[in-house]
Amino acid sequence: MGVLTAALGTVPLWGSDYLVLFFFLFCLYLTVAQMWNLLAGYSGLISLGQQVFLGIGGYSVAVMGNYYGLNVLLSILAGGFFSVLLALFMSLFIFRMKGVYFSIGTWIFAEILMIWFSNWSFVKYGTGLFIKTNPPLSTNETFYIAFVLGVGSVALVYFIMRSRLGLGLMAMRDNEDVSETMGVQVFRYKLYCFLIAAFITGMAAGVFYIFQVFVQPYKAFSIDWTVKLVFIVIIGGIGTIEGPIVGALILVFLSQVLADYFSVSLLILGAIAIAVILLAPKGIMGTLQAKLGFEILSPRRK
Amino acid sequence: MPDILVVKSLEKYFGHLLVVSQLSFEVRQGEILGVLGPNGAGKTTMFNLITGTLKADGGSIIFNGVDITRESPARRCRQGIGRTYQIPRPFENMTVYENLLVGAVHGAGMREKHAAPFAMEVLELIRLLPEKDKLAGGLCLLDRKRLELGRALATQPRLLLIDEVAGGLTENEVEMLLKVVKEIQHRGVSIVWIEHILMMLSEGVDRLLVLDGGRRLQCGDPRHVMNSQDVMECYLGSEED
Amino acid sequence: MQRELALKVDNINVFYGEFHALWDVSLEVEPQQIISVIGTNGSGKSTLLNAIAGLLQPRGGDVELFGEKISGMQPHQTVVRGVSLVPEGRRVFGRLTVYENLIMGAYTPRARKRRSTVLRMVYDLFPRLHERRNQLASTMSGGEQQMLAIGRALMSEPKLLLCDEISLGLAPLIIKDIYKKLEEINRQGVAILLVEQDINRSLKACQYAHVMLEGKVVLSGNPASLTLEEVKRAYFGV
Amino acid sequence: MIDLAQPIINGLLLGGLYAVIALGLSTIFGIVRVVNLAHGDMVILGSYLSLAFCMWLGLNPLWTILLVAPIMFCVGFLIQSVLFNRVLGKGMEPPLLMAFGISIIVQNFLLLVFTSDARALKSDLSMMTISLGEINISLLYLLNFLIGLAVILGLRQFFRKTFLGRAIRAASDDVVAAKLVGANTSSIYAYAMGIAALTAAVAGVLVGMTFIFYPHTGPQYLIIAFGVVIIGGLGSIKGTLVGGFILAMAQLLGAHFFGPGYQLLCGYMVLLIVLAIRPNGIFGKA
Repeated sequence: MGVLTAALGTVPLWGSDYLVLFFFLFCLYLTVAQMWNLLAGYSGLISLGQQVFLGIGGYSVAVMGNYYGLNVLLSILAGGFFSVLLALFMSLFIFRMKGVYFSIGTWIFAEILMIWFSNWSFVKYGTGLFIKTNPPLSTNETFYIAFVLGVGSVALVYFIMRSRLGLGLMAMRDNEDVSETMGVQVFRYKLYCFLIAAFITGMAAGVFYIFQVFVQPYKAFSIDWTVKLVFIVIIGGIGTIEGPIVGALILVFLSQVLADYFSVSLLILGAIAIAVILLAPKGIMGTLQAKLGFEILSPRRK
Repeated sequence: MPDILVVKSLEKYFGHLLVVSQLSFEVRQGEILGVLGPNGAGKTTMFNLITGTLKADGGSIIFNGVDITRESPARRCRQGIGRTYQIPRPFENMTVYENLLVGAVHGAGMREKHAAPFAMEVLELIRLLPEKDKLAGGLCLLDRKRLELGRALATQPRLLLIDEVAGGLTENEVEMLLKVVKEIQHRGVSIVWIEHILMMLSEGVDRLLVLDGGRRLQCGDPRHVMNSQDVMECYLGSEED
Repeated sequence: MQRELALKVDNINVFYGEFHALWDVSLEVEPQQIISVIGTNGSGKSTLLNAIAGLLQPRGGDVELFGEKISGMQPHQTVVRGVSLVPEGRRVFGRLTVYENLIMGAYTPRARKRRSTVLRMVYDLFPRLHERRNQLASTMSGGEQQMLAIGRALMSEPKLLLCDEISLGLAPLIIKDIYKKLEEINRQGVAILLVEQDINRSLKACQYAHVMLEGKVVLSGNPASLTLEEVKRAYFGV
Repeated sequence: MIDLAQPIINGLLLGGLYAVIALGLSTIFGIVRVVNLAHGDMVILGSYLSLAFCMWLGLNPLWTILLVAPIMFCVGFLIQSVLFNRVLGKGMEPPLLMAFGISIIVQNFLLLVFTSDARALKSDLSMMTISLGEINISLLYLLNFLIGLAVILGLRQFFRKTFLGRAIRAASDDVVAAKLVGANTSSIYAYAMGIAALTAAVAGVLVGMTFIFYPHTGPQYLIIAFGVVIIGGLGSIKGTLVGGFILAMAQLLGAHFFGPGYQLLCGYMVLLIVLAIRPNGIFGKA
């Protein structure tokens, strides 16, 4: 594991530009998917509105950098911060909803923000904003930030799982009602996860859009984001720490290798998703774990 | 000593159906109260109301002198109400040890450092030490029932609600569990115990509560209750035509 | 030559996951017979009926209907062969009218062809259902819903009727009425397997009884030869 | 008052279209308990099938309904029997991913075949209006409304009067009891999805005649469908109609007061308010 992490962290030193790009995307997808996994896989919150934080994160770096000349790292942090604020506000509404209604509620929030931003003169309506960072970042520098986020998100979920919160989350994942009668404060823990996921997702979005140089409401707040996250997490193995790693690798691999045949790569992705659900409903890592009984990042207590 | 649990005129509707009706009883400190009743008598619903999984539509529940009718299930557990389920519901993807840890950390509010030796102690009591690192989903029925008891115990309850431990087990296995329950009682835990095998209840319990149609039919000395006419009737059907 | 059996349950075992719900249960029902199975809740009576009807699959053992093996079949396959279950808790289609519920009872192609004839017979047996035919099933009383559940089960023209706790939650007078109807149905040539908690009622109605406890048959005999004391002991396991 | 009458009339007419869009989603949820996230894409698939027939046979788009509807019925039937039936009862995630898988396959299949160009189903109707004093009624909107109403009423009659319709209702009422009377519930579900897809086909043709569409327009209609069923309650035909009216009315009145940019926003705001007050929808069961 350590070797792989080290290899990943040093890609700019030995890899081609193409590889740097590949692993940059991998790290960011991994980060955001790991957060969706924290929600859907452990807290039972199936959010279809994670794109809301991706949009907020993207616009935060644009507005903070362009308008106020804020340092780039602080702008990224600001993206996380605003996402948490928004998540708190959203929770007033959506935490009353259950199951499907929660999922739809989060999505509607994202749609509202999409329309809001495309009608808001401050962010130049639907045309979107170019992003100028202060100071300007090289490709490698952006890669390192993404790397820190990617590794950080895995470590974060790992440490959450080793903590009191994680113990409760794992119990909730297996049976929410029973865990509540065992003293687990289900509502509060769900809220914590929602806020943590918003924070990290918001920051990852900032890095992604710095790389894209351009943020635009119809892309940033698009459901396509969440569709990708669902694929990554469920194909990889929902409720496992390793699942999103494998899933993100598959997604980035498909989209990069078949970059010239964009729609073909997505067709294949759709087919893989259906095949995985039919053949290995727990996802690739979930099924491997169940069959072979190994875990690399085990949150197990002994 | 005051009663550990006092239930007053408890009521619960499912839609328009009254499933628990004006139910009142108390559990004395340190006793085992057996609960009996035919299908649909409202026994498990009563447990769900006491633990807070269901919200009562009327009446009150006083635990240890505090009105807990509006508290969340988690809070009730922290205050000392533990329960087992009729069909064991362990956290299947967690190990036996982790299952107990959940109880100790979240239910009893211990730090994980202190919870670990306590969980080991409980493992020994329920005789599951050898299975400690097995996934709970892979346990056999007897071990699941043991875990069910152990997990509830790990929350350090002052009142333990037991929903049928004997179902589906052989006689020897039942006797083994009976011993565990007795040990739990000796630790000063009060127990409310739903069971279908009457032998267990008439031997093991201090008092017996009989429910029918969500109402209290009888409550008192087990032998006396078992021989009463209306209890027999509610099981055997009425004689008159 | 062996006498023909309507139903032969031979040493079946049923599990819910890890839970061993039925242990080597065997029983037989002859055509024209009413057989009852008595036991407390959790004793495995409903499980037995569900396994016969095909809602549950036994692990080991055989179920035969008039000599044909039906274990391993799905409910829609057993219905075609003449098994009909009146489920516990009645389970009428609440948002369908009484008439529609009965129509649904005649789901199999064979039953659909004879639908109007059988429907008339069911209405004759339960005139109340005819009176209420356009009413939503959910708005009827418990007793009426029980009649509807039985009527619906009869619509498939079963050779074997399985009844799960049909007296549960009903007033004594209504129970008496329903049991009379069952005897009438039986006289028309339908074998019946009854499952009840109510010992007295089912002992009176049947020709042979089994008592179940904890998933096993613990006592069998014809009602005349069984003493109430014996039955109670087996029933409660004291 | 007159200037309010126009958006209200349009809202009413558009509401009929919205109701048909949502009909299949609502039906499938009520019966199979699956939230078909690919529903919007099935609508758009209907639009493209119609487009293909228009180009190939030179038909008026309206007549293509007769061809598109049966094809979509088969598509729905197959999707349910081959895919969804296998993941029922395994929690919420598997059907979710399954639906996303179907959605992305449909979208990209359409992209490959039809490219990403904007398309429309052209007919003479789109220009015609009826004038009632100061109010103009678009003939196309009127047609949408009437066909929508016809589909909804037709479906209602189908569920009430036919054997299959009754069987579908019975299965949605109590699956176990339906099995016990001898129904093969898997095949009932497949028929139900076929019917849902059929309504999606009608919706697709109407949508295609009224608005421009792209291969990836599906989710837009999915969220409209969601909006309708949130207001009307999942699984209720009557609620679907009411939900369609309320949502369309909220949108058009919003556009009237705040400008066209806010049309969708106002619809969503109403949805959020409904969800905040009644987390299961106005007509939804608690």
